[in-house]
Amino acid sequence: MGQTIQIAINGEARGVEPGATIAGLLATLGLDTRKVAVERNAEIVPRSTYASQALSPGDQLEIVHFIGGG
Amino acid sequence: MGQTIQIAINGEARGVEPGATIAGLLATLGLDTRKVAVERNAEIVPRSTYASQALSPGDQLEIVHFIGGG
Amino acid sequence: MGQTIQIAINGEARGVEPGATIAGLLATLGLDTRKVAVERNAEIVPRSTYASQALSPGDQLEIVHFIGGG
Amino acid sequence: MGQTIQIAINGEARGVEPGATIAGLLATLGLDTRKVAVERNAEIVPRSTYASQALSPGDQLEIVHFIGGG
Amino acid sequence: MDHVQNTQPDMWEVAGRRFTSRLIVGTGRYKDLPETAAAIEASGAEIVTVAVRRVNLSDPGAPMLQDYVPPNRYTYLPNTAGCHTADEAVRTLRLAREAGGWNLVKLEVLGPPPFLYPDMPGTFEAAAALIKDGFEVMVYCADDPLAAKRLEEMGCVAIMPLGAPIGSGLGVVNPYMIGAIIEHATVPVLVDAGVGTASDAAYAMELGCDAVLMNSAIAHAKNPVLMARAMKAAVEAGRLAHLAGRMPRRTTAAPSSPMAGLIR
Amino acid sequence: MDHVQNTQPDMWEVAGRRFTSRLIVGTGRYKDLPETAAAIEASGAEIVTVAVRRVNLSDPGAPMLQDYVPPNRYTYLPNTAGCHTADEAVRTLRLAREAGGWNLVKLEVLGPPPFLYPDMPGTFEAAAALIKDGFEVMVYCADDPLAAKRLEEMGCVAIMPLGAPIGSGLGVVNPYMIGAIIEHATVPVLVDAGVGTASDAAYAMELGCDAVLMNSAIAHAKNPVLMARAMKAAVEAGRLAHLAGRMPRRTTAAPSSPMAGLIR
Amino acid sequence: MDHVQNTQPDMWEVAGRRFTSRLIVGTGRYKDLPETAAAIEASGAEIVTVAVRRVNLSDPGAPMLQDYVPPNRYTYLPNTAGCHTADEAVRTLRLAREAGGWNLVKLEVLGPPPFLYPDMPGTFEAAAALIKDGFEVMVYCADDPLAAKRLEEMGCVAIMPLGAPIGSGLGVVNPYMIGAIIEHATVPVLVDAGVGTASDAAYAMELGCDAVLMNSAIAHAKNPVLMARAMKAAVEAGRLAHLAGRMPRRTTAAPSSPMAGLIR
Amino acid sequence: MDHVQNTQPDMWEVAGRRFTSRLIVGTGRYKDLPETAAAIEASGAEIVTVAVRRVNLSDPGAPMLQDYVPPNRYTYLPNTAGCHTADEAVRTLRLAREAGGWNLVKLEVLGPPPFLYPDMPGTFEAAAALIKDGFEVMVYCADDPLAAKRLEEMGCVAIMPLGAPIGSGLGVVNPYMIGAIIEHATVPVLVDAGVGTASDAAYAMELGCDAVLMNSAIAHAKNPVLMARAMKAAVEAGRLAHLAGRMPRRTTAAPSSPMAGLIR
Repeated sequence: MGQTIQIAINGEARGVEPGATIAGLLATLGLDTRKVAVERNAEIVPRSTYASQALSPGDQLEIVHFIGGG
Repeated sequence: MGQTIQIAINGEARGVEPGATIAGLLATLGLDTRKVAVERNAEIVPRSTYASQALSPGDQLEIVHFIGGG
Repeated sequence: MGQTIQIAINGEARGVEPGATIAGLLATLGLDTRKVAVERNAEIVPRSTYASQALSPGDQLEIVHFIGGG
Repeated sequence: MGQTIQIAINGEARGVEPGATIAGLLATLGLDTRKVAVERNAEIVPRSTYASQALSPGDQLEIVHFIGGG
Repeated sequence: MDHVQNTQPDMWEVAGRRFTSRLIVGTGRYKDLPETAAAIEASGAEIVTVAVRRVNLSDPGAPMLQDYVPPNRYTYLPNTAGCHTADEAVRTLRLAREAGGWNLVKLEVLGPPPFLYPDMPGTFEAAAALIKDGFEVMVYCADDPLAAKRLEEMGCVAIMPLGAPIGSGLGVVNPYMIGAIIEHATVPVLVDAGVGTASDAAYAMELGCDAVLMNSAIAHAKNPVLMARAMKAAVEAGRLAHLAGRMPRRTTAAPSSPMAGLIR
Repeated sequence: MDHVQNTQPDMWEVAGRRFTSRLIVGTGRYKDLPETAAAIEASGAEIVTVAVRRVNLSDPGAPMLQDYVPPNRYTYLPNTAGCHTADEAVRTLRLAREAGGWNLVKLEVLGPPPFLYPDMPGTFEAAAALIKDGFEVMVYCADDPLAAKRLEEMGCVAIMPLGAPIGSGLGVVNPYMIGAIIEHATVPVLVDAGVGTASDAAYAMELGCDAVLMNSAIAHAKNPVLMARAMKAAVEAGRLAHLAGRMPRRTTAAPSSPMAGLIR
Repeated sequence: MDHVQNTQPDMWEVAGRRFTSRLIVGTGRYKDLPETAAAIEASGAEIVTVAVRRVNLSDPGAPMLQDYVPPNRYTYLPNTAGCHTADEAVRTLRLAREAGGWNLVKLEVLGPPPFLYPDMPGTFEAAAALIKDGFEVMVYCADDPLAAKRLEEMGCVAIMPLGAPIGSGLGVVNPYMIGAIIEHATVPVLVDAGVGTASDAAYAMELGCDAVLMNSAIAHAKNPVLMARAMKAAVEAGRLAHLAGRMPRRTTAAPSSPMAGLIR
Repeated sequence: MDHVQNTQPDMWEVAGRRFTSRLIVGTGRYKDLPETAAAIEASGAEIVTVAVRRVNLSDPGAPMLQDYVPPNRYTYLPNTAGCHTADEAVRTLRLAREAGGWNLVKLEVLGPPPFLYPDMPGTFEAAAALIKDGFEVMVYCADDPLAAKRLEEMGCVAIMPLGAPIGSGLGVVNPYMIGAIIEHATVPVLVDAGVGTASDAAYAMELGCDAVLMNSAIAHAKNPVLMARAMKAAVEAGRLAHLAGRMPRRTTAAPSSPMAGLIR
């Protein structure tokens, strides 16, 4: 019955369940929370708050990790 | 009979006649107006105004010319 | 109607008239004697003797000149 | 009771007993035969022959060893 | 030098951390992650630079750098490669801090291709913001002794001038200015970028650098693992030569064997 | 390179003898014999050059090189330092052979000071006589690729061109000709003389030399033992870099982190 | 190049002025004013840099530069030597403009001894103020291609990176970055500072500089007038070589005489 | 230097002939004879090297070098390019003497490609034969100071060591040995071969050479006539700089404007 809300992750439009949290999103995406970092609307999201932060329509998320670089 | 007024030229204290102008000062100093430039209290003094600018107590003058430099 | 004698000039076999001299040969070849030098059987031939030196069968001649070189 | 015979060792004049051998000389000089080499009148003296070679008047000996060098 | 002679380890320190290896290596440009891991192990490096990039959402299970280059074994030094403004660099390193939990970072604000030359005004701006935000900043910069001194005075924990453009392999092109920076610095100085082969790394260390940072010289060698071993030895060689104090140069010869005692 | 990758030792061979260390060191110019011994041990050298000189008759009991640098541990390579004619060199090495019992020698026929440049006609003459007499000749020579080839064809077992004048510390001044000699040689090529510091030794090995020979760079360093360690590492570094194959040089930059996945 | 081949003069232009000589010389450091005049005349320079200093009030009649180096014959380029802040530089050049009546100036904001390295933030600040105030600014700067581009975009009329520190005589130490600046510039690029001898000046011009600026190389030569002649020729040589296009380098030989027609 | 200061011409002398130009140019490798003539005229050379080759019997009327480079205007210096033995060189120069009537020659006995390095034993043999036969020999040789001295003692009238292999354009690779040869020579020393561009020629002259000999650097430039002008100026520049005496090098800065009298 709930329609999805629209957000952007790493520049791509995505729909998520209303009330979904960042923790939930990461789980859905199959990402290990210990190996990524999240920026929401240009603000760092502390890992400790992933479970408490519900996503809002129009949220711009950046989800990053470490890769090889010089 | 007028007592002199105190100014500084190139960092040295000097006394000049009251009412003396920059043109007069340069003449007194034996300097060729075409070969020097004058700064008064950190402001450039246009050559055309030397004759009309009277010195005031406490004036800070810089009188410069070109020398060899690399 | 004398038959020719065989010599080598700059490594090429040539036939020349019996009794032909080096001077004659150079003239036949269209070479300016002042611009070339001649070696006969590994010996320098002085220019002054071109006219007097008759060619012999089997003579090995080198005829050289100057060209551009570094 | 024989007077000494004169030889040169490494450029220095020396007197040695008549009949002295190279082995004897080296012993007299306190040199370890295993650490030196001997040249007699510009000829190498094989170590094996030290004991059998008697010195003769006028012999020129070079006695060398290894030292630090680059 | 005493500590070296009496065989105590010759360590260096940055931001309160002590390291034995004076070779910092990048983790980019390798054929694959196993080669990355093998080359880094061969290099003996204790610090590795890493980049921060978006997770690939379409393949979240892909093998990750951490699985091959464990952060509990190597000190990760997040960089800002690809950042051309101070803002990008600061955002990137804040994410890095959150992802890794450490605040020792490599700042590089780069100009455009084809030189990727350090953007010094952008670097100053980013360094100020990062230091204010509690980061410990190892900073990539031009071989400009004034800029180096300012970055040190701002609080950067290491000054890392380029030897030559990133990935050029031209070596240390201006030893005079690198030497000038070293001479006047009170924090570690590292040559970062430009090293192409082992003798370049040894030369940088002979100039008095505290360490050398490189990536392409190893990753782009025909055999990266062998070159990593070469660089490990080269950095040690250059460090030891610096400590030992080289012989003077002379344009004429000096015999190395005694002239006395020659046979005649 | 395979033997390196599959971790078999990377050895080199001269006159049928195989060696692991690619650093040959001289034993001259040290403060004293204990320093000589310590520096040589630190260098890891397996071959050392030694000079042949008259015994000091006035002090026959003086300490001797052999007591500090045991010939049963190090391969002694007698040299002809100080010899300015072929005859002197041949006589000297015949004495060396008798003293030591070995026939692997270093031939150097030198011109006068201040350059002590190799006397090539004298060197050819001495090499011919020595080879005829059964010596195995490692020959010091000019960086002349024709002369090097002739010495090889005469039967010399190693070609050792100068990098720069003996004791000058100028490094490898003409890498083109050293490279030319290496490219065309079928016997080992060593840079002998000229190395001043670690990066010079690494560079010589990167050119493809089989080994490097030096004395002053170690003995005249402020701390010879440390420099000996530096040179050991430098020669290994240069050798590994040569085997690894360096990255190409370019005058512009190439990023070492991926451009994809940057945050926006 | 056409204009050169058809023998029209090869001129260069800065701030709308055209010049034939590509050598700009300083007027400092000479033994006396007659030597200054003689050296400058020998150099063929059309532009000379001059310093602005306080008049010596105790000796107002002392001989003056203008009497020996007439401003109606040479274009005076006032500099800001000795200025370590943007304010000092701007004040100094405003005085210069009033004294001379021209607005083409050389801006240099220098860091402290012993390097006197260009202070780039101060240089940007001063350049902005001077351009706003109507000056035509030829700017001394670091060999930093990004900074050079920004100075050009701000409106500087010539970019003058250092070849090496002022008065060092080390030549053009980083030809890669000087080349990078030239390649991307749309205003004249001059190497300023570092040239030590004629071949350095020729080399700078071969890199593609529009002109070269020097002082110490001439004034500190044993014979300044001869060196001035040398530099005149060297700058012309380097310019012509740049226009001519040098032969390619190769590490092997190529015969310069034909192989055909040899005697046998 | 006096003769220079009092403006008498700065000439050099070889085999009793005096010349003003210190640039000797080859006549090979040009597009055609008109280009040869134009480039040589632009170079200002007074001496040109020429090769001796078989007349082309199939085209005896072909244009000849003499018609474009008149021997009555230029001193022809016949060379032995292509000769790999002493005999070939001697035969070639005897023919040259007969063809031209002069006995000043350039001897070069070359090794095989790809280096064409001077064959020194062959060179000694040929030089001895030529001198005995009355030739005045300018000799191409290795940068070997001993060989150079011997060639001088044999009676060669000029010593011409290579700067780098013929046609390589690598410049003067070993300035130390060229300097050593100059320092000890009592006959003219010329750098022959290796010069690639103007700064190389200036540098060779700064080392103290009496003159420079080149061919490919001019003939293989994109525009040979312009490069010939460049080389003329470069040789003059280097000569003047040598006479003038360069400033000392220093690794720190020295201001070129007075520090006194700055405004405050």
